[in-house]
Amino acid sequence: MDYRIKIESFEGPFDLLFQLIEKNKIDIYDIPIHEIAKQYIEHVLAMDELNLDTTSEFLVLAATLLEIKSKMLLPVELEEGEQLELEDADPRNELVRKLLEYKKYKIIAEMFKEREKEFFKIFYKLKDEIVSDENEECFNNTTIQDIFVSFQKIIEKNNISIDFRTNIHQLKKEHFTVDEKIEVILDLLQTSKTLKLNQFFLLSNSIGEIITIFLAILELIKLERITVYQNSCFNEITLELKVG
Amino acid sequence: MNKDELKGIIEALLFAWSEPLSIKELCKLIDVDKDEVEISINEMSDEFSYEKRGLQIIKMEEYYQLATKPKHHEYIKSLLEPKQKKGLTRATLETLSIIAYKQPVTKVEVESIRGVKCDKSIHTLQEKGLVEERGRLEKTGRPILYGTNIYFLKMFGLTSLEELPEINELDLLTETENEVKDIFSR
Amino acid sequence: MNKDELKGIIEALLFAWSEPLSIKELCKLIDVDKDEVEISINEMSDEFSYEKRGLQIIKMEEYYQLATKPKHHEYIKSLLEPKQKKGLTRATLETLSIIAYKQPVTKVEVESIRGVKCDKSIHTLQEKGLVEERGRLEKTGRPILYGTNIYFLKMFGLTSLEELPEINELDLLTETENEVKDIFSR
Repeated sequence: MDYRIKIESFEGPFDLLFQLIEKNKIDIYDIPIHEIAKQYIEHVLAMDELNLDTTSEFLVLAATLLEIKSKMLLPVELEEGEQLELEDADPRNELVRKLLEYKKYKIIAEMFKEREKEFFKIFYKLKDEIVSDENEECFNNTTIQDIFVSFQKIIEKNNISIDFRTNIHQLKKEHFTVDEKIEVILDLLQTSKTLKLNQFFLLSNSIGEIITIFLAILELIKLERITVYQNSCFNEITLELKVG
Repeated sequence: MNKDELKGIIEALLFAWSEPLSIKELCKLIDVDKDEVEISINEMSDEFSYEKRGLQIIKMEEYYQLATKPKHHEYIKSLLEPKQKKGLTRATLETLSIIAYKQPVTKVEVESIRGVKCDKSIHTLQEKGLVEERGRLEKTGRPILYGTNIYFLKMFGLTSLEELPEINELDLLTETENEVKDIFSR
Repeated sequence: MNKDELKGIIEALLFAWSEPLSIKELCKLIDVDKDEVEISINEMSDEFSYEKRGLQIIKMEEYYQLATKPKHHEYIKSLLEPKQKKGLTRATLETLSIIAYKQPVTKVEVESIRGVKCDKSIHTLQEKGLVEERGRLEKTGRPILYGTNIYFLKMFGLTSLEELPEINELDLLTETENEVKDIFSR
């Protein structure tokens, strides 16, 4: 069985990396790449085992971390008089820049979440339907096609799904009675001697009808008008008129 | 709660509901006496007319509703969409098509689909005898269910509702939606 | 037309339209200057809050809309059906934040900041009507540019994009997240 365990959710690779940095209380300017890369990759592997979608984006960042790690292991050889370019100075710089930019929007997103809650408290009203008085409605030129096109446009505009069976269900009054069904069953058995139980049910249109038929059969058994038998387990059930 | 606060709450409730709201309901919602609500609404009505406000409170027996004043009708009328030459207005056509396809359906549902209040167009359709009430929904407010009737079929030359042109959901997906679907099916 | 009359007409129009109405449209409908309308609306806003009215005028750039006040939320909430106002997910909010601050911006740019594909969240934002296309960038592939619109301002209670809190990058560097949050409350 494919079961899933809910783990912390990450909005993306930066989010995961960020949470690791925060969990480890790391100075973002001095990330111990070796340790963080190890933890990050462990997480990504765990996601894989849990059958979560390990998207390529997570793997890209894993590769980046490993690249930074290897760069940091290599000694930087400087020719005499050569100045270090900022980017070369620390292979982590680019990553830090990206992380900080991401963090900025993460914080903004949280602020938006708060504001969203606050401004959900404001209510608006529906637009009034403004109809001109002298606008005598006239159906002369309206066809069923107009109605069809109009509805189709509304659906397209509002992006709603067309569930015709909406949330309203009409209950139809069932017109079956046990007495009626007893008559029907007896009639049928008069003509064909034996009948399979399934045949009755196949003829019915609703659960209500099936139940009524079943009650009628029980009633007939009780009244000893019919016998019911089954040749073997799970075999079909046969109804037969009782003689005498 | 002081009186100004009470008036503010009443105004907010009438605005948000935008249908007739009973005084009983108002008392229950705000948790104050009927007398207090009644006095406040009367005062508000006076203030609304004295201060030349754009709104008025309409009283219908025990029900109240916020509405615009008749004298502003000329301005409001210009907000309405361009008139169509002969035939149904778009408003009425839209309402009729929603009722035809989604029946039985409540006014609120039609309004939530159109995004506009639909009292007038439903009234027109009832008046023209194309739409009729079909019982009520067993939930708060027991809203009326609307459906089309045989005159509707007759007018549009249908023998039954099954003859309404079928709407194919797949055709309705826009390009972007299909693109998004592609992403997920990858 | 005196000022009170003008205010009355503005109120009636905003009430009937119920959706954001532009100042341009208002001027055209009433046939008065932009300045006059603007002054009246500002005065109305003040009066609405001073008189503890139940309504307020929401301003979104050049658009105005009538709405209730947050403080009456508790009363209205119980009146309106518990329509689930679902908030945006964190992923969608992240995408929205980037678009809001960096607009007009391409999908690729948003994705490079978030580090993940953003097709789905951009689609959601477009569907909710908060984000819209703003032409294309004149470079290879002519990527679509995205920006926010007035419904974005409305949803987060901003009157214009200038009201977006400024983020000082330096503040982000050293402070803990809670301290950074204080920036916004200033």
